[in-house]
Amino acid sequence: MSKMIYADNAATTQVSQRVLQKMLPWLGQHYGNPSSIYGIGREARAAIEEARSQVAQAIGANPSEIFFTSCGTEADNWAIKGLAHTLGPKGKRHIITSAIEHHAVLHTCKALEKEGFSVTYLPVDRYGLVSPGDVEKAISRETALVSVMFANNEIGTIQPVAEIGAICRKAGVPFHTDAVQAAGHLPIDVEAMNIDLLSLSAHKFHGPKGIGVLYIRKGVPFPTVFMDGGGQERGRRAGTENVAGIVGLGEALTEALEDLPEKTARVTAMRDRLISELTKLPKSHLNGHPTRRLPGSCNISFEGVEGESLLLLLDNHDICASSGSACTSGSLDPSHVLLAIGLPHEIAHGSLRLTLGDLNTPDEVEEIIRTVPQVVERLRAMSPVWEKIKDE
Amino acid sequence: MSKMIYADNAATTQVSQRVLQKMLPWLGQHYGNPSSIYGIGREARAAIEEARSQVAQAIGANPSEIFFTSCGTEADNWAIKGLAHTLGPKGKRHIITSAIEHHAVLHTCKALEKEGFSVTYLPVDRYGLVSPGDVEKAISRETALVSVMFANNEIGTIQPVAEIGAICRKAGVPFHTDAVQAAGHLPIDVEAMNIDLLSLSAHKFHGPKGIGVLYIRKGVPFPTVFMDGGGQERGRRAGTENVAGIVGLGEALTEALEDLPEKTARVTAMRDRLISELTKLPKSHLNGHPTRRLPGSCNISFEGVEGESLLLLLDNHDICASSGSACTSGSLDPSHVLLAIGLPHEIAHGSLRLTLGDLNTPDEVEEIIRTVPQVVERLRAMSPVWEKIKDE
Amino acid sequence: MMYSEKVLDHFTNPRNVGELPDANGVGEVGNAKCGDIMKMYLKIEGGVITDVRFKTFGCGAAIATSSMATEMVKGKTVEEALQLSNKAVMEALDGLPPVKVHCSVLAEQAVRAALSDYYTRQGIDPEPIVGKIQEVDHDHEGSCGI
Amino acid sequence: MMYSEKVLDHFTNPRNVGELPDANGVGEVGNAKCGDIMKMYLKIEGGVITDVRFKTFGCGAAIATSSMATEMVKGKTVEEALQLSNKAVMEALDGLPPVKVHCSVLAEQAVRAALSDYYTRQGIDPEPIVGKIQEVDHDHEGSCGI
Ligand SMILES: Cc1ncc(COP(=O)(O)O)c(C=O)c1O
Ligand SMILES: Cc1ncc(COP(=O)(O)O)c(C=O)c1O
Repeated sequence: MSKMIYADNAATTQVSQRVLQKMLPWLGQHYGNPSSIYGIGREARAAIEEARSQVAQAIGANPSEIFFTSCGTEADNWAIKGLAHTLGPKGKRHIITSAIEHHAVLHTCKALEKEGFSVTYLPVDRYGLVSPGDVEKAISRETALVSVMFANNEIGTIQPVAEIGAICRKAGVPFHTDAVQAAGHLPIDVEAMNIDLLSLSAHKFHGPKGIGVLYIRKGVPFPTVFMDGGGQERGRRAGTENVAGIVGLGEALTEALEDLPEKTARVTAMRDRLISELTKLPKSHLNGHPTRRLPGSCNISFEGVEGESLLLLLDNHDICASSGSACTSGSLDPSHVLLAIGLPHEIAHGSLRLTLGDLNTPDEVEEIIRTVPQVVERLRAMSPVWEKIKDE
Repeated sequence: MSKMIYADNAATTQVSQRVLQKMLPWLGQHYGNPSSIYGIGREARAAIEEARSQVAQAIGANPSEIFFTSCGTEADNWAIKGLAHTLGPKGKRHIITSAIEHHAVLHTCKALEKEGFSVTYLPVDRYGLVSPGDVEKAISRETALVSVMFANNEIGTIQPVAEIGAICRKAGVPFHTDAVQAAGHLPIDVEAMNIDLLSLSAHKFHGPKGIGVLYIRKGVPFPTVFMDGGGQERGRRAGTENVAGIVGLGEALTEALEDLPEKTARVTAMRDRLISELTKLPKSHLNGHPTRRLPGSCNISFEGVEGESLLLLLDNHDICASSGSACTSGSLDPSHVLLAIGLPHEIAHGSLRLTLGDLNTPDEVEEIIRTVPQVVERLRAMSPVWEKIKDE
Repeated sequence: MMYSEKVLDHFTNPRNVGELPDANGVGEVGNAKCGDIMKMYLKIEGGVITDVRFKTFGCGAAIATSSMATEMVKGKTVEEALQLSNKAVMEALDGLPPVKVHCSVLAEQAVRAALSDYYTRQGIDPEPIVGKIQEVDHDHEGSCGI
Repeated sequence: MMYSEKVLDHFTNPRNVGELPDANGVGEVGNAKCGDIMKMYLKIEGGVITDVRFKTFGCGAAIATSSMATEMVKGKTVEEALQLSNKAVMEALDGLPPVKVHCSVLAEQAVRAALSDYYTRQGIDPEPIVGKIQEVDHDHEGSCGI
């Protein structure tokens, strides 16, 4: 496994050594329940509060505005269902989101549609950008919230979050952003960006899986409780706290933001080389915005090949990557994101997502640049589709 | 901390070494996302499926009936809200539960009451037992589900789960049991006991915090999805899987059930000695059933003292315990469980919960037996309440 | 919920705990149902509190605030003791968790109840001086909110 | 979703991949929108399939089932080839994940489409023999369910 090249950092990341070391005591001798009054309980409570402060500081919030959840998905569910249920009874039964959200947002909105809420799915342009003007036009007196993701997990496009935040603030509509792909990778300031609710998930920035955060600005209508039960998280999110996970999240976010400009520059350079080399292949296209994209995110369609088989062959070369082909997920339709930016189905099926992180090296990038064309050519050679389009 | 005596195993338990060792690779090199197609993704998927089989085997279920959640609380929320939302639209808008459930169940039921569901909170006798006859009488054609806990977290009373299960089966009403305190400590067989849904949580049996399970019998109406999003857990519970937690849960449950009769005998003997010695103190009473109780669970009220101060003094003696006094939780009312079994408020405030586990030793028990009376006497000496009642 | 070092110290080593047989002002406040009863004994000579004791049934904060209150009134004149506020007790303890603030109110009330008893014993109507005290109620059915 | 060793082998080393210039039965099924197109070339001599090739655009299972299907019909009579079922292809591959079963159906259909073409070239109406084949459709707008 030593020579494995991991280029799927948008799917998940490796827990950093520093984070793991900080977590271990809480999986060992320091096992107290944070609600307990005695020593090892109080210690656990203090560790959680330290992590809460770390998160608050990372996004410019107050610790009392940070709530730990079990993942990014839970944060999204809580924010959107919670606000809908708080404001729905007050006649606000309309939600605005975008067509390219993660399923944690889209399927949550679908569930609310079944409850009678109406949802506007804003279109995006061919780069995957939501237009702030569209948000403004969509807002009505019935709008309970706007939820637009910070950056897209498939194509990496970074939304004009601050502009959308300003519009929502002016309209008095709470603004939620799914920052699961952005947190730890892009600077976030909930004040400057007028963000009212924000979701993040530790495993996307070298923290553990199964722990997330919902930031809820003081003063915005509070989302109804999603997880009912004990008094944890000041009575807002029940369940015995995942202490090790929380400690890991706090440390991972802190570590991720250290030297961020340096890391960003390094990762961006690798990404840009990947993009410029791989798009040299005939009939290949970059998906997403050429510059307003996540530092590590590269998504390219290769006409005439299908994504899953591309991934399997890359796996044979010890390269871990992902695709917008739905084959991997079992559905037969390709990614809703690629369709939303206007790709025809057959091209969407042939997309390759390579997402780099700060642990990747230029050598690995060169290896990817050598391997991908071989693999694409091999599949094209056996593709009846390529046979037809290659000379078009 | 070496001499600390941990007697709060109902609050949480230490992760076992064997469990931690099995978890570590999944926090290290084996960090793949289980949805990914390449090697480290497939490995993670296989590890999850192994854990699913472990859980299934432990409770006599099929792996396809096991769904991982972020904690016991989530399992309870999903089971109860989910079934209510599946069956409510079919005219079944009534829920039966008991007065002594954990808040994860009670507050979930309260939330459903706000949505218009009606809830029957069955009373319990002075030992904390629900009467199966009461369940039978409470069932109507509108009943969507019955939820009665397997064993109580405060007083340890074990419910007649199989009898209740049989009644629900006959009536065709789904039966959910919160087995968070029972799993890993009592034999559970969902077939023999006619259990349709069951919640459990790893940190109560030497697994990690922040991971639980909901068992859902094949064929019972499926609870609506609680966590909407990606296709994880066969589309039923979204969110990137907490692989390390899931692996830890499976291993912990397996380990807990190894040599269970031997461990139960050992823990029960320690518990019984604790009970017989501590109830020798004047005006002290055992709470819960004398024999139908969790092996490690001891709950005693000492009149004239208040629980939190008892805990703090015990903490000064390095003994970790818990209490039914609400002071610890910030509310001013004592535990709803102690009130439900008929304790007057002032006596309920003076209850001490000591919950032993298989890591406790007879020496520790003797130390507790030496210390508790000292501490009780010290508090009674300064108690204006004791002054009045001591000679009654 | 976390207690300050000071609270834990006063809880673990409470000052002036016990009874005072020759007390000439005794007050008891709180409610067993709510889990807190404080009884305060004052010995007042020439308008000065020369000795003080307390007994408390209650949580750590209840014991610590009682203890701190006794320290704060000992050696003080009756007029000074009447100025004792729950805020001052809390500050002297380096704060209390929000859910425990009511304990400091109880401690203030216990001192006032004892002073009230002292005035009554002197044949003076305490109410204009001390204000109304919520008497201890061992069987009351009301709420526990203070 | 996990592939068997056999599937991965046939995907990684597909048998009989390519075109067959002298094929006398060629069929293409599937739909680029759905992400799967299979093209099957048969050379049939004296009622026996003496050579076979395929080209596939599709996922791992699509390639593996095509490859397996070519192996299973090679050397067989036309009648035997007509008996090839998707189940047999699946079993030969030690199973497929449930979401990939449609690929084995597609492989079966590809063989039938090629046989259908063979009959047509012989001047025989294929439908009574082969049944109806869903032709390849590069621009269809319908659903991808098979
Ligand atoms: C009976 C019971 N149910 C539910 C829970 C909740 O479990 P968790 O803390 O894992 O959410 C607990 C313990 O906290 C419990 O004792
Ligand atoms: C944009 C986005 N939102 C939400 C999620 C869900 O996060 P989690 O898997 O932690 O629930 C993900 C990743 O899976 C994501 O990329």
